[in-house]
Amino acid sequence: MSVAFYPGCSLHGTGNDYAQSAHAVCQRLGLDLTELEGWTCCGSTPAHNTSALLSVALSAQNLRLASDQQRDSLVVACAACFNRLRSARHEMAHDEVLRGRVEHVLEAPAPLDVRVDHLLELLLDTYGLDALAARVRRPLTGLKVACYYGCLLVRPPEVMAFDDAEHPTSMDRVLAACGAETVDWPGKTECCGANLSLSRSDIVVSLVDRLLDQAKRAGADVVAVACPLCQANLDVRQTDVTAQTGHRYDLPAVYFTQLVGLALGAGADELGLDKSFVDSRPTLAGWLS
Amino acid sequence: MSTETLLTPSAPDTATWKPRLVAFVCNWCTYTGADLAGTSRTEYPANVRIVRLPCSGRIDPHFIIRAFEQGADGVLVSGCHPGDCHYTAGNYHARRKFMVLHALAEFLGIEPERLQFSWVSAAEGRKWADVVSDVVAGLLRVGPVQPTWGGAGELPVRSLSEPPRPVPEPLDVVGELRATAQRWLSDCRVDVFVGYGQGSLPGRLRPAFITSPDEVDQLVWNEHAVNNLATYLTRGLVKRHGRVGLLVKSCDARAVVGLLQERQIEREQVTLLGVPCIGVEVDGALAPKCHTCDSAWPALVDEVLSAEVPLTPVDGEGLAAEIAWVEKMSPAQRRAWWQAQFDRCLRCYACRAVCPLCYCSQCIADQSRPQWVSKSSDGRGNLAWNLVRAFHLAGRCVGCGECTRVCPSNIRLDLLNAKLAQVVRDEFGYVAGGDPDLPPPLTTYLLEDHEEFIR
Amino acid sequence: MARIGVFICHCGENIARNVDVDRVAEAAAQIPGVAHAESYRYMCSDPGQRKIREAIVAQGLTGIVVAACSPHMHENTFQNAVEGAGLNRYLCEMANLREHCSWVHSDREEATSKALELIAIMVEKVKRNQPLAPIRVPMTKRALVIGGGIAGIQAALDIANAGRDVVLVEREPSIGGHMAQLSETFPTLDCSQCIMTPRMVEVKNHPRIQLYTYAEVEAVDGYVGNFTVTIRRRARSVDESKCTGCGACTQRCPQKKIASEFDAGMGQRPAIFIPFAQAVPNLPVIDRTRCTMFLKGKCGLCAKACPAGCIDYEQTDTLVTEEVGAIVMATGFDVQPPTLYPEYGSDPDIINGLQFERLLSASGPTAGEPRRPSNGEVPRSVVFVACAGSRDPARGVPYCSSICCMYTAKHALLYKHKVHDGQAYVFYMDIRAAGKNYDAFVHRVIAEEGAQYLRGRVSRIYRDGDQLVVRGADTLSGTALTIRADLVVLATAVTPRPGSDALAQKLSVPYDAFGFASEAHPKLRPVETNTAGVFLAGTCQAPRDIPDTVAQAGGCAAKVLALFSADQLEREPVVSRVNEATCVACFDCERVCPFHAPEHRELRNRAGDLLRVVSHINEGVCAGCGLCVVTCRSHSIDLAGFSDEQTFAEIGALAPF
Amino acid sequence: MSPTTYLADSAQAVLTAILAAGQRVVAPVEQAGLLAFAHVEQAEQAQLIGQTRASAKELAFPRTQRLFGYRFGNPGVELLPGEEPPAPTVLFGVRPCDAAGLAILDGVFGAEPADAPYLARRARITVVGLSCDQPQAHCACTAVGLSPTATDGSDLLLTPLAEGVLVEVLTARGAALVDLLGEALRPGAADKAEVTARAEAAMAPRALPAGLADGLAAAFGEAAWADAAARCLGCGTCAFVCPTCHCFDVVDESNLRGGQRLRVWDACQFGLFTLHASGHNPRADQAARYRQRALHKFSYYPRAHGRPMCVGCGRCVNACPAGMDIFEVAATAAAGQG
Amino acid sequence: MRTETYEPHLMTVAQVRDETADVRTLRLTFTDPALADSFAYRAGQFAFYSAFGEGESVFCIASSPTETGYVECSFKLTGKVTSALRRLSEGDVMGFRGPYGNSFPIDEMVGHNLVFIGGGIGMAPVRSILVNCLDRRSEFGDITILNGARSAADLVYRDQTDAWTARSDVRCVKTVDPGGDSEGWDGEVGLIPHVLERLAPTPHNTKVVLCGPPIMIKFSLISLEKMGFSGEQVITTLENRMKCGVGKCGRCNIGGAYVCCDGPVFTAAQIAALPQEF
Repeated sequence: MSVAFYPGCSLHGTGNDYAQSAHAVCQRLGLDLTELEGWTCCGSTPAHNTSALLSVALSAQNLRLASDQQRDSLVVACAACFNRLRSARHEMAHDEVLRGRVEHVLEAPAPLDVRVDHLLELLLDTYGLDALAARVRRPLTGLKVACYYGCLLVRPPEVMAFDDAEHPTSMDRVLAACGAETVDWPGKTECCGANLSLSRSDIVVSLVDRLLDQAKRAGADVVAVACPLCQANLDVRQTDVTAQTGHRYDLPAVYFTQLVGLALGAGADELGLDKSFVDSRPTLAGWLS
Repeated sequence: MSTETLLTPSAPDTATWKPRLVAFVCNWCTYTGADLAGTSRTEYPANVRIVRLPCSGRIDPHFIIRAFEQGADGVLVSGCHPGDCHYTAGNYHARRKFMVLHALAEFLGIEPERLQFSWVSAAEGRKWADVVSDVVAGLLRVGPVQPTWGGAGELPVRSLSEPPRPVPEPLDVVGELRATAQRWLSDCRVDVFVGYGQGSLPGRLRPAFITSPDEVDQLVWNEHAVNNLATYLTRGLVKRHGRVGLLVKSCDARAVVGLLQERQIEREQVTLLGVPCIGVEVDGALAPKCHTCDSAWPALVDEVLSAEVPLTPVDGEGLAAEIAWVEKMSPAQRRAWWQAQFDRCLRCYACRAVCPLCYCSQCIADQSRPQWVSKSSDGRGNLAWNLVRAFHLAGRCVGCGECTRVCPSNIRLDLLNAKLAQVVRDEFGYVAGGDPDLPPPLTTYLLEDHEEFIR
Repeated sequence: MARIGVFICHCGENIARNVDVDRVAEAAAQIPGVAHAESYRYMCSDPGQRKIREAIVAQGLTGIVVAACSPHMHENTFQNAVEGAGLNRYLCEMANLREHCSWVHSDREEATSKALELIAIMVEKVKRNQPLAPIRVPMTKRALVIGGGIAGIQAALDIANAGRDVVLVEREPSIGGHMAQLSETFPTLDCSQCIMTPRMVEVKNHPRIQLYTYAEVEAVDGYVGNFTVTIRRRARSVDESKCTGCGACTQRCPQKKIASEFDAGMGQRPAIFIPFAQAVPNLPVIDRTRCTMFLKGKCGLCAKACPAGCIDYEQTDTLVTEEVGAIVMATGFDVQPPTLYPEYGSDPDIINGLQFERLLSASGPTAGEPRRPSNGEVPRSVVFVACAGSRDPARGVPYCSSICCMYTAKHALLYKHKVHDGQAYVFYMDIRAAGKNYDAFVHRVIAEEGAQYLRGRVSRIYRDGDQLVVRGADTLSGTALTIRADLVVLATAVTPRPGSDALAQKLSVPYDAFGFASEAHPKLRPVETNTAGVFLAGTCQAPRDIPDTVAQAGGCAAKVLALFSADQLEREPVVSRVNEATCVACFDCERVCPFHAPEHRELRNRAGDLLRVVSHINEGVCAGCGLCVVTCRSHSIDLAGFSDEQTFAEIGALAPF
Repeated sequence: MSPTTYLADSAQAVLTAILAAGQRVVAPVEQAGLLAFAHVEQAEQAQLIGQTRASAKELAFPRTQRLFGYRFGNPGVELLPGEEPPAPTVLFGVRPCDAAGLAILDGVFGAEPADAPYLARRARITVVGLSCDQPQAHCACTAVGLSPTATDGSDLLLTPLAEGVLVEVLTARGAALVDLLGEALRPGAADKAEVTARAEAAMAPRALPAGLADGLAAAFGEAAWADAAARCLGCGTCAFVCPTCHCFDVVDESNLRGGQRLRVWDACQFGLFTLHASGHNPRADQAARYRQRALHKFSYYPRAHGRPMCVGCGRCVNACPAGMDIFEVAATAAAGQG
Repeated sequence: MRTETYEPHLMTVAQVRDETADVRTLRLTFTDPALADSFAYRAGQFAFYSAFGEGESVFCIASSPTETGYVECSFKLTGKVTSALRRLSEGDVMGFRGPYGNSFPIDEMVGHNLVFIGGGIGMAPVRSILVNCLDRRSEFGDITILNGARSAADLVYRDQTDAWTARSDVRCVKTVDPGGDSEGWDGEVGLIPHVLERLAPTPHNTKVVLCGPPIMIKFSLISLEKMGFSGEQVITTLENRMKCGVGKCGRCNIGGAYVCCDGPVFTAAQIAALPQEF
């Protein structure tokens, strides 16, 4: 199987620690994570708020590229891009009229031959947990992780078909394979406020407050995420939470890839652990040596 | 020299042609589903004619062949969804038969549009209408059946199979063979020993029936020992003589397995003498079946002749290569290729006579109520006969290749048989002639049998 | 040629609107073999049927084609009419001009020519029809009822009270089923055990009922009127003939902390136990999987305690065979465990409705006082969640479990009655209260008892300290809710009893994707199955409440009794027959037949020497599917009514499109 | 009176001339690895070496032949004509054994009451025989009184010489064909005895014992037939490749509209061949059926017509799936009697 | 000689009579009146009867040449064609081709005493020659008729048998196999050879016409021989499967004799000389 990596805008920007750690992990596992040549925006929020066709067509264009480059699958790390790409594929497969319009725009057949996989799925299904566990150098034994999936990975379930939409365990299983102890907590798929971060930061603060509270109560040392925006909200907004509510958590929000990378033996710099507001390095010190 | 026939529909006038679709449906689900389409006033094309049968398990592949003979452009077969069968399992059994039929039709170059399968429940009036519309649309796409096949241009008559291989020196087992036969007959372990004797033409062997220990010197063994002697087990041998001693190659032994499985012989009636075989000769070269044979040693035998068997690697693709070659043709070419084959059929039934698994006391080709297979040795009758023969051997043929060896018209029956054996192996995980205690694959089913070909 | 009569129905305007019936009649008269063709406004009316009868007599017709509606609608009608004129009823066929033609094709020209062809097809078929006579088979007028819950008990009593013997088989050590576990029943709030126990006793004492408890149906052979049933009586390890049910043994048992099945895990029992106080029979049974004697080979305390000496550790399962003529399947239901949704977590204080019944029952582990399993305290706040698994095609089951709305309302009410200051919340999707007085009951619970009904789903439940946090939505107010609760009761989905699918296979009864046994017709034959002589009562067929179950069980009894009212059984003669002359005895027919109809028949000459063994189809068992016919390579089997020759003739008529 | 013999360059040249004269020609061609009689349009298509797998009888006695048709009315039945015989045809390159086979069939079908459908086809066939210079291992024409250059049944017979080919004109139909060929043929004569002798010498020695017809008749009741026929599997190959076998079945094929009555080949080795509707079968086992075949060819027919109903082509021996050899069986059976 | 050897004449079914549950007699008239006038046959000859769409069957002509204007056949339900023939009703059209074969040597029978023995459907050819002889009654000596069947229900031509019994110039007996009699049976009970021995016809100057199933023929011949009849005095018919009627299709031969051309009528002496394969 031949895959191409779709980074999306975030991973080339604010979330480049996600990209960095994803590459570090894949390199250590021997997985080829070559970027899709000539990728463009997935359509993301701006497009699908303006034109349904545009939002699908942008994703379709990337799938088209993958198809042209003889890729079987497009691997995505960003939850939002993943959501867009998979939705677009789903819509084209189920709406003949839309497919026709997209084909008209693309001037090519709809690229339904390319799958869209999340990085987690790549590790779980393609690589396999047993194989992953076998590569672990520094088991994360004793590290309590609250896996946070957010909304976009799993919803809407009939489109995303990713894990159990209400009670996903993919990330838990991946991190458990790395030796971490994942905690059962109620916040897994709650909303972080997403891009209301800019327009209604009060909402984001209250949501993040609750998430951090729940994670803390469940005994988590870190929160693991799979989305650049989630990471940003959970990380950056902690100071606002403290300011507005007086609650202080100091709970690092890290990408799951950073934890996996850690277990595989990668160093803090290689994983971009220095990039977050709430420094995770003290918490993770035991595994960083 | 085919006969013009009044019954073959004349070439359709393409201007006025409307597809003729015959639907064989079960009474409980699809027929009722079609009723529901009626009560819901769901419009669909008028090209379909329904033949009602109790169950999809009652839909005989011969009905489908017959419908095409009678000028249908397409056939739709429809029953209850898995699990819904009024008779609990009729559709599961039917599904296996349809799977084989579907593969056979495709292999013969019948366009997939012409033979369609669906599950339509009593509640799916809408689906019935959709399926009919869709199938009719498909027929409009492929157009009328051409009354005489062809139009595919020049076709090679010989396939591009693997190059002929030389026949290895036969193993020297004659002495031990004669001694064993003599011992069995002297000890009254068997009443007749069936092996090979010298034929009347140079370089030919033929079956020999030895009833006295004094006659064992008639027995010989070499690369010309082609006949599958297991065939004689169901041809009155036991009745005439009693206990039979039979010389079997590994392919022959597989046929014995089939006969045991289908309860045509009792194990204790037959004493099997296995002969290690490294290949027999057909048409001056190693028989195609031997290219892929992976065992010189027959299974199931009571005794086996000793010989040092040279290692012969199984590296050939044998018939698989030729099947792939046929499958590479376009459907129209395939159809024309097979048409040319079947046109040559004389209906001598030598294929049936030599087949160890064709043991019916009255073959359906010889039955007249109804006339399953047209007696006429023209396109229709020959097509039906060759399809029926192949279908009846699906999951049963052990690949001894005798039918093809004896065909006076060189029809590639072995390709049909081998193709269906492939289907049965790939779809049902079954290889004929292995375990006598397994049920034949078309008499059983699995809930999870594939049904991608069914709408 | 044959003399076929063709009768074309206008069906008022239903057919005549899109089919030119006059032209069809005219053209049908030209079909070879048709001696008479006419059309009429309503063929199924009395005058229409009279036309058929008169034509048969006047024209000497040998076969009839009625071109009208679906045979599923009126085949019987016209077969009767034909029979009335002295012609065998199986010489009548129907061409479906309405459902399959006039109603689905609006082009009058096309519909008319199709109509004519549909008629031609049936004319060709009916020419080959053979007169058939109904098949008569003898009958054992004794019924088997499988399952001793309310459905089985009701069916057994109804049949036995009508004077027929009944064999009742129950898998558990006692009859009573789920109804015996319930506290009070909606909407009348009668005490479930008070109305159930007398029936159980009646069963035990009924002279016509043979009761086997702690027993299972092992095998079913035969066919309607003539079933042979093998029943496995599991070893109780207690000699039933001597035991008085004093209970001394159960008190001495050292194992006391086994979760009680009867109490749905809310209470405990010893390894030798009587399931509950009112059990019928009131006999102990040793749970060999938990008994120290069986696990470690020593103990024997119960044997020492037993004054009658009836503990028998060596007892083995026994097989008994019963001959019966009809079978009622009443295997009942289960409810899903309260752990279906992982986001609800698994917490001792999250229980299902059946467990709550036991907490509410006066005979239950808390003597009817609702208490939290985690700490035994009385819950001050209880959240009830309806549709916890039901009507959720994605993660649960798609169907409605039918009883949850009502029992949840009852639970809320009973809880409020017992904990006056407690708060009951009910999350629901919508309220289905279609039974008699049901809606009023729910209204009473909401309006008078103060249960707080919240229309919405619960998204998550998690423990916070001593309490559970229930998060959900109230879709009427559009708000997200967070409720702190002491106890959560999930109305989990009703599912068939485990093992009922295996039993259905033994009985050759189809079942749906969820394991509910399938009735023969959803409207008109709701208690029959497609296997003649096997009937369905209660929740093994679909979720339903007690009154419906009792009514259906009564219906089963009526069907059984009607079956038994004749001395011989008449069956449709659409059965397979073997041509013994050409049968080669491969017995592939035997391998494929879902009903075990093919038998081995020995052919002997006059001297009695065995010539051959051939297949023989038992007409009493054959359901007429025709699977054997298609499987038979030598075509030595044919199916009456749908013979190969008939079908070939139909196909032959397809040509002149 | 035209000459009775001509010379030509080669058989191929004669064929070229026949085609050039606008005649429809059926000749041996290679199909799917075997020789078969088929329509040819160019002389090069014809393969004039060896023996066809099936005999030449099919053109006159096709595998399937419509005797007549009918259309159903209501009431009544309308009869429709039988097959239109094919256009006049030159059957070219027929070996002497096959040509002799046609002569035997002519006798059978021509005997009163004559068989109209056969005669209608046969009347349109001109047989151009081709002497055999390379006999096969299974050839046995000399055993039945024929030779590799026999003229029986041919209208013209071509015999390849060391150089060129001898053309014998044997019938008026042959002469009529010669008239169309112009300069391809030169009047002339040659002795074919040497050709005959060379071909006969190349044949495996096979002979039938004297008095075979009577010997076989006397052996009718012998139990040895069961042993002799033990190998026979009861297929129709021998009959269907035989130039003289002429058994047939008559069947109807029909649908709602009408149908046709067909004549199709049948074979005496099939168990159903003589089966009565009552279930009784006069030839109940393969031994009886094989005996019928042997006796029909070598006893019943010779006693009535003075020659065996066999032309010695050996096809049945060659094609038999089980290695049956009718010459061997017949000779053994007759000898066993003596 | 017809040019189309195998093409049948079209006939109209003029009458349908059920002889037994499975034996039916059809009376056929020519649709072409010219043919009706020219058509001639002799007792003992047979013909092919077509059910169009299903095929042809062979039966003897059961009517007598003296019964003009129609031909009759009687047949037993055995298979595809006979079932199709049974579907015919009066006025329907079927096919007929014939007559074929030799015939009973009526001229040689003149002046002799005659014994007619028919078993089951074998009574059909007997009836043809019998009626022929009865219509020329004065040319023959004593006439004895024995019509036998397995059971009373299987006895064919029952009304005619009763009419022959009523005649004073013939001796007519009907019999059924032991156990085959039913209530109201007024004939003999016994196997045909036994009843024949009880009737004890004289062999002197007598010809016997004997038709029926092979087993009955076999034992009747033994009885006749015992009574002093020679093979030349006994005339019977053979049946074999046939498809053409004209000696081509190759299946009806017994040794060198073709039943369709050399038969179907043979004397017992002729049959004894044939290979025993029938």
